[in-house]
Amino acid sequence: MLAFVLLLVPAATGCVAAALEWRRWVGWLCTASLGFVLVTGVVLATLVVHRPALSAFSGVLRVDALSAFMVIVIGAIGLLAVCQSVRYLEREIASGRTSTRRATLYAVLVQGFITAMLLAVVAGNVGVMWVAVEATTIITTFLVGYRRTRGALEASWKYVIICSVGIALAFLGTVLVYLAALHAGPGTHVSLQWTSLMSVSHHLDPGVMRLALALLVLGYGTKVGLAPMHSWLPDAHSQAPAPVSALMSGVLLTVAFYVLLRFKAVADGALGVGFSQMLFVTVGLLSLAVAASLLLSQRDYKRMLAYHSVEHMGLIALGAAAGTPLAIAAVLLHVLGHGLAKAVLFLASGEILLVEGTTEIDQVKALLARRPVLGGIFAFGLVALLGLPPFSLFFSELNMLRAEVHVGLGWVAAVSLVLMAVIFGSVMSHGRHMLFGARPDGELAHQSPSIVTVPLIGALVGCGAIGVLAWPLDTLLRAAAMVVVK
Amino acid sequence: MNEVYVVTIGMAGLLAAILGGALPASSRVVAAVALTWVSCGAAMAAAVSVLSSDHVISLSTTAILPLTGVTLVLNQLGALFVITISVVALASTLYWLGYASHGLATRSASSAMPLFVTSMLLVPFAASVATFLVLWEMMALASLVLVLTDQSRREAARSAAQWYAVMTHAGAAAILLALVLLSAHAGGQTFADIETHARHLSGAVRGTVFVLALLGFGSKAGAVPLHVWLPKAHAEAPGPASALMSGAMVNLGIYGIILVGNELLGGGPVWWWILISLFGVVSAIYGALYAATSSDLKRLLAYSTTDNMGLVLIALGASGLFAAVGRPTTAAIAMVAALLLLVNHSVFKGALFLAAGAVQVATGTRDLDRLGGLMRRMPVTGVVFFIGALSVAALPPFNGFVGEWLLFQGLLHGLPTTNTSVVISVAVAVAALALTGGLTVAAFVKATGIGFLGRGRSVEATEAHEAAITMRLGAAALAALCVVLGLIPMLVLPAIERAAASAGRVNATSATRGWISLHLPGLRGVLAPSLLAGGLAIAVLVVIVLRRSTHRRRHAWPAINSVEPWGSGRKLQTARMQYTATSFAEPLQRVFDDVIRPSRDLDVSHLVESRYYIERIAYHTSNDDVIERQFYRPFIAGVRWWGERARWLQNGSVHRYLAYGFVALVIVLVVVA
Amino acid sequence: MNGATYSSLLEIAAGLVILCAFVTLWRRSLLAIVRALAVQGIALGVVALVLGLHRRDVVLIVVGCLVVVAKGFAIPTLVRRVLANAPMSRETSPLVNVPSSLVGAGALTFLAYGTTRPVVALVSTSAGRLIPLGVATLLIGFFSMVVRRKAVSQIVGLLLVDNGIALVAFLATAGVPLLVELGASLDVLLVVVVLRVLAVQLWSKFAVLDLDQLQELHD
Amino acid sequence: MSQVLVAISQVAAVCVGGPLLLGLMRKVRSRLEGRVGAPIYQPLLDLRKLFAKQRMRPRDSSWVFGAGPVVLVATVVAVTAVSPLATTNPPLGQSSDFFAVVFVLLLGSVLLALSALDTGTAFGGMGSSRSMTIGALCEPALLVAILAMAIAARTSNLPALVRVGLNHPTVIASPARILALASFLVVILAESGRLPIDNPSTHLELTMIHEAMVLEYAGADLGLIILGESMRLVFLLGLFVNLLVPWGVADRPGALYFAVGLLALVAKVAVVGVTIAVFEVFTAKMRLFRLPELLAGGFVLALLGAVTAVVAR
Repeated sequence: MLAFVLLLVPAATGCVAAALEWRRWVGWLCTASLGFVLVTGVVLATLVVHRPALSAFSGVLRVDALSAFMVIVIGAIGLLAVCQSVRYLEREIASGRTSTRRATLYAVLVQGFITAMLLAVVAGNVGVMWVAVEATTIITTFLVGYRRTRGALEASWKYVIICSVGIALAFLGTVLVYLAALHAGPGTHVSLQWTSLMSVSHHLDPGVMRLALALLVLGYGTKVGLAPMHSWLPDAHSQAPAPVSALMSGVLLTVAFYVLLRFKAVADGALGVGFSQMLFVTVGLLSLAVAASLLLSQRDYKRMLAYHSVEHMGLIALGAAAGTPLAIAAVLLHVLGHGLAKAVLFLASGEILLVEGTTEIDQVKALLARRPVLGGIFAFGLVALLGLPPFSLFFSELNMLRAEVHVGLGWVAAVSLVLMAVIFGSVMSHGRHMLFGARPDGELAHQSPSIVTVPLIGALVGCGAIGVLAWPLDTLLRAAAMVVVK
Repeated sequence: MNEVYVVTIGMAGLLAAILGGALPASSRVVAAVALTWVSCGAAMAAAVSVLSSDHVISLSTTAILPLTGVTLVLNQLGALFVITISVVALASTLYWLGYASHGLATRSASSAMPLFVTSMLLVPFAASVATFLVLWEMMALASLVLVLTDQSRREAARSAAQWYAVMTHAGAAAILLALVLLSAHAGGQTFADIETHARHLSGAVRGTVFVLALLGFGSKAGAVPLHVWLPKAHAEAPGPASALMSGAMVNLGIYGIILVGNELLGGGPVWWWILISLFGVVSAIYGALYAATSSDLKRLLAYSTTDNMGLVLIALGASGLFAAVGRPTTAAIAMVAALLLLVNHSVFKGALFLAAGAVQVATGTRDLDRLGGLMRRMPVTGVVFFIGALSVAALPPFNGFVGEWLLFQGLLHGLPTTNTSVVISVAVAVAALALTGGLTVAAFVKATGIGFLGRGRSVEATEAHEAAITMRLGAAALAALCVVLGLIPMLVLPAIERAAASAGRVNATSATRGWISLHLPGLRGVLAPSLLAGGLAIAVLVVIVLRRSTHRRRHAWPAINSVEPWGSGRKLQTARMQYTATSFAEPLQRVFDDVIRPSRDLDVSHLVESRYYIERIAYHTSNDDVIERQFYRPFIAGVRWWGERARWLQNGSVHRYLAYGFVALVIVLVVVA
Repeated sequence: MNGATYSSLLEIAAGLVILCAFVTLWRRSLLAIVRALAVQGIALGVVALVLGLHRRDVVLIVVGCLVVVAKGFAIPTLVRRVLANAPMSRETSPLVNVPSSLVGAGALTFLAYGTTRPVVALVSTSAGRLIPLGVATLLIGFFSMVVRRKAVSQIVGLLLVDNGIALVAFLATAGVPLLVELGASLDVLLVVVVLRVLAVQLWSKFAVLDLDQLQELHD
Repeated sequence: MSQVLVAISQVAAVCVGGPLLLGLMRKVRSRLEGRVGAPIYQPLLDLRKLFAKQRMRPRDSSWVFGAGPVVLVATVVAVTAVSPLATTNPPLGQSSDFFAVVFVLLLGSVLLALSALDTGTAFGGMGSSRSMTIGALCEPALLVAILAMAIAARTSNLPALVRVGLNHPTVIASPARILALASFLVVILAESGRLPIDNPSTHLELTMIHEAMVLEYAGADLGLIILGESMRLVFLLGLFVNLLVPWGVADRPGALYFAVGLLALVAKVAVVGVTIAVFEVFTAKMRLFRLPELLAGGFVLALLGAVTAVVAR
């Protein structure tokens, strides 16, 4: 029941926001609903971490440790993004770029977006998961195009076209899984329930499952941003309003990956780990290579962050390829760490765009000297994203690599390290151009408003804290990993 | 008791970093320094207790670091490094108190400095893969922040930081892969697990791990050709930070090689050690050559670090080589020599960088061609540099000499062997040692002579003022240690022998004997540094007395007369007529022209009226790093080229994007079905 | 309904689906393409109806009726309204010319037959043998999205993909559970709405007709 | 006590012998050039005169300028006291290490080079630069030569090296030792500024090496430098001859043996000195930039020596 309430609250908040005109307190109401999501996530996690999954509506909604973890991820990053939306909308309204009506639309859409993502992670039925993921595509299309500039419309066109095709392929994959389950043998109760798929996974037809998994990886991979279907990502992430980019990059990608993880568990039962390993290694390395190549001469810092997402999705794909409990736990830690760091960076870059008026790397100079706090946040965010301690991405990367070597994917680890070094070099060089340098004479150091800086610093501290302290996440991560690893 | 030490180190360091970042400018440096000292003190106490007993300090918990937990163990080898690092850190942070007012009191610097020191202190404690890598990366990150101190004013600092960051990251990636390979095959990620399993690994895996570790740690130690970041970063970092980097951080590169090669893998075949020696030989000669021809004071010191680490690598390689061919005694001597060289290097290079930092603060430049005459303007700093220079040139009675002597003895006594590869490597090593020695002497005569003696070559140099008292104290403490260790190396030798014994399979605890003189049991080699110095001192006294006594009291003129030097008949002698660092190095540069390949540029502009009259001649010569120019730059250009080409992938056409998906789908269908 | 009638009706309807896919590649007039899409939607609904009648599955019959309404009338009408708002009438110069496209589509059909063998083998009913047609429709739809320049053509291509998958779903599993089916159909409908809105806005605000003009965002 | 006497008498012998050797070599040269030349003891008289004169120092120099000559002489004195010149059992003979001796002498050279730079003149810098270049190139040859000799004796202890020659004459005749000593000789000539490396009597700017360094010295300081340089030459030649023909060196305690050893040393050094002087008459100074070739030759000789030493065992 809690899972239903979890869905109900953001949905209801969205309805309330729709009924009311946009006002500041509506924004805070939306923030509060995300706070509720986060708290509920934590409660759910404590409820299911050592106990069997909760389910509601005859299994349509089902919460196990993995779902609970994803709810926490959505709650944490959603809270950050929604609270920054308040400032974003106020600035937009103040500058006349948007009206209160459209602001209301924005608030409603964001709540709908959150609800759809929550539905995707608490759904017990893979078909419902698919519907929810597709729903996120539709909702975010409007959010990507929210600014209604030519670029924003272009980005949303590409986004919706490419993702719809991808998600359609994922639907075909789901159909094939269903087909395989129908023929899994007499006496089995057939449904698209994930648990029932898992229970028959050893009897699924391997030929069909191979096809199905490949289509699912390709299809959901589109939403995850895995190469070769990543191409919508830099456009959409760079054109969307910063809080939306933060949500998309920080959570949406990994929600889709969550669905893939579930399917991988089913397919591994039918095929053994070899096939999924091959698939995930291929897309993972391809994503890393694409991200490394395109980061080298990147000119736009928001696109840089977007390609960075492609890189990290590639990394978690490689981690999933390893597939050991340690690897999956590390993948999940990476999901959270990457989400926080990427959200912080997108929100910070939104602020930079606001004050500098450009997204060109070349046009932004000496941020550390001119805007010490904002520049510092951006710098630390990059440090976190590049996988340096004390931020949690370092530990998740380390453990993913360990797991990869452990299962005999040493060469994959080596290649990914090389590509990561290339990425490190190029991001370092872009960051150098943006952050370092002298303040022009006569210009004073600007202070960014604390409504922006405090939550972002808080998120960075959180990202560092989950990197340093094992408690309390460790147990949850291991429990969640055991859900999809047998 | 164990926990107390470790927790104190960590907590004091963390608190120092937090206070350094949080307190107002007036008090943050003092607080950070005080707490860093607490950290250093605890580390030294822990190290001493480990070295004076057979116990190790260990602490492990799963409450910190997700998915892995922390394992800290301090053995004798680590303890030696901890002590060395603490000493350099104590002196450097004392120095920092005075240096802070010169732009090193910012929040980021005050926070990064304690963090840097603490993470360095803890690296030798690390006893699991995750712990080690975390501390390693923290160390790199903190030092990177320190290199960036001057970023807003100097493009060179930014560029240095980038080189440093990228090279360090690449090195860390190699280390990570090496350690992860080991841990994956050993089943556990603590070093104890690895140690027990590593012996049963296949030769190929062991070799891969070793080479990766050598590359990764070698880059940190500044081994050629992975050294390019070092002359940039060490030169650009502010005084105390560069002293810490050169005096303490590079040690950890060597520590890593010993850790993986000797401790975790437990030694290996001959080719490993020949590879190390080769690295060492190339680094030593290359570093010495560039030190001899460099005209930037801190760059010179940095290249000299490469050179010294080369010697250490030669010694390490020799030790492993001798152990591999079954000569444990000489192996032990070589290992002791390696560690002694390392300890000595920390002390004198720390002193030199602190002195150089003081010069930079006083004159605002590091360019030797603009310095001069500082011995009179900055007497304490001058003497510190002088002592440091003689130490690094391995001249008795200073500490550098003892290490080189020990290395020479080790090589000499390892030579009579039938193994051809050993003979060749040792002969090459001695030749490199010798060539390096000569070049280092030339380099430091240049640095001292041009930088501190003669007349000031710029206004800044002639108006320089001696550094603050804490800066002088910090630098002088290390210089004094140079002398003490030069006279009584036995102060540290027992500790070094214990460390060497714990590092290798060799029993090094009796490699050297004696208090006044240094015996090598089983070998005919004795050195009595303090007697040597005593004799020298007596001789100096005698000569001075002799010189005094010849001056007859009945003369009306004073014993010594200060005059204008002879100027070939010219009346006026200006400071510009002096030899510069560039001209000093010119003959050497000419000799090694083929290696250094300096770029020379002669620019003659004639008077407009007549071609026969020359208006001005400009001569530029620059000896930027030939390896950087010939290998790194083309490589970077290649990567850049690829980056430009790759933009084609994402040209904005939605058709192309869909085609990626379509082709992928077709491939999937064909391959999978 | 006896077996022979059932099979032939099914084959005719499925054949019509793929035929319409070919027609969309063959015709240049956008109006004709949309009309082909409508016919395809009806044929798809007929497939569901026939299957439902054969199996006496009321849910499936209802779904079939819904499909006829939605894919045969509602969605094509929506697409046609794009054409009414923006002056694009012909797919003048596709990236791959029409004859080559048709040859390509033929090759894709062969590919579909080749790659769906495990699925066909598993289903082993008369309906199952028609699954490759669904996959072929999907591939042709995807292909036309890659090579067609007009926004409407891309929408149609996307709907072809969707129809192909729906055909596979009906033939292989007699439809996924109703909840999922409804959700999926609603999503498709919404995607079309979204695309329509975007296409109209692109034209009315920025005069974008050809998708080639959408190259502002690139690296 | 006797050890102290040994030390003092060795130092005294070198101290007096240095200037005398200079005088002898000049005399030989003069005679061969058909001049009478100054008496052999003339350098001693010169020294006496210099010590009585006032010392001068350039205006901007520091304490290093004054320290240079002192350390130069002190280093030679220190190593002379402990080296096996007249006896194989010098004081502290156990720790009289070849390697250490070389580095102590190097300390003197370095201090001299530094004091040359301290003058703040172009000449000082020029001499210092050139002498350090030569020094840097000499050192490899020297160290490898030591290595070659030490391999055979299994030690780098100087008395032991000399003694090994006494006890096993074949060691001396071994190619290793001969090659190493040849290399050593080249180094001695280079280090002490003799022809063909440097012309000790030139004052032409372009060719000066050593003289350029000491241009600013006067009085007692100049005296110390001349004394120190000559002592170093004698010391190095003394080592050289004892390694080449050790016979005559006192191998057992006793004043008589020591006296004989001392005499033998004087004789041997004189012979070598005369030979060098004769050689110098017929030799021209090499160009500075051809010196590396000569020194590289010395290095190769030493390396060959080291390799043969290993192979021979």
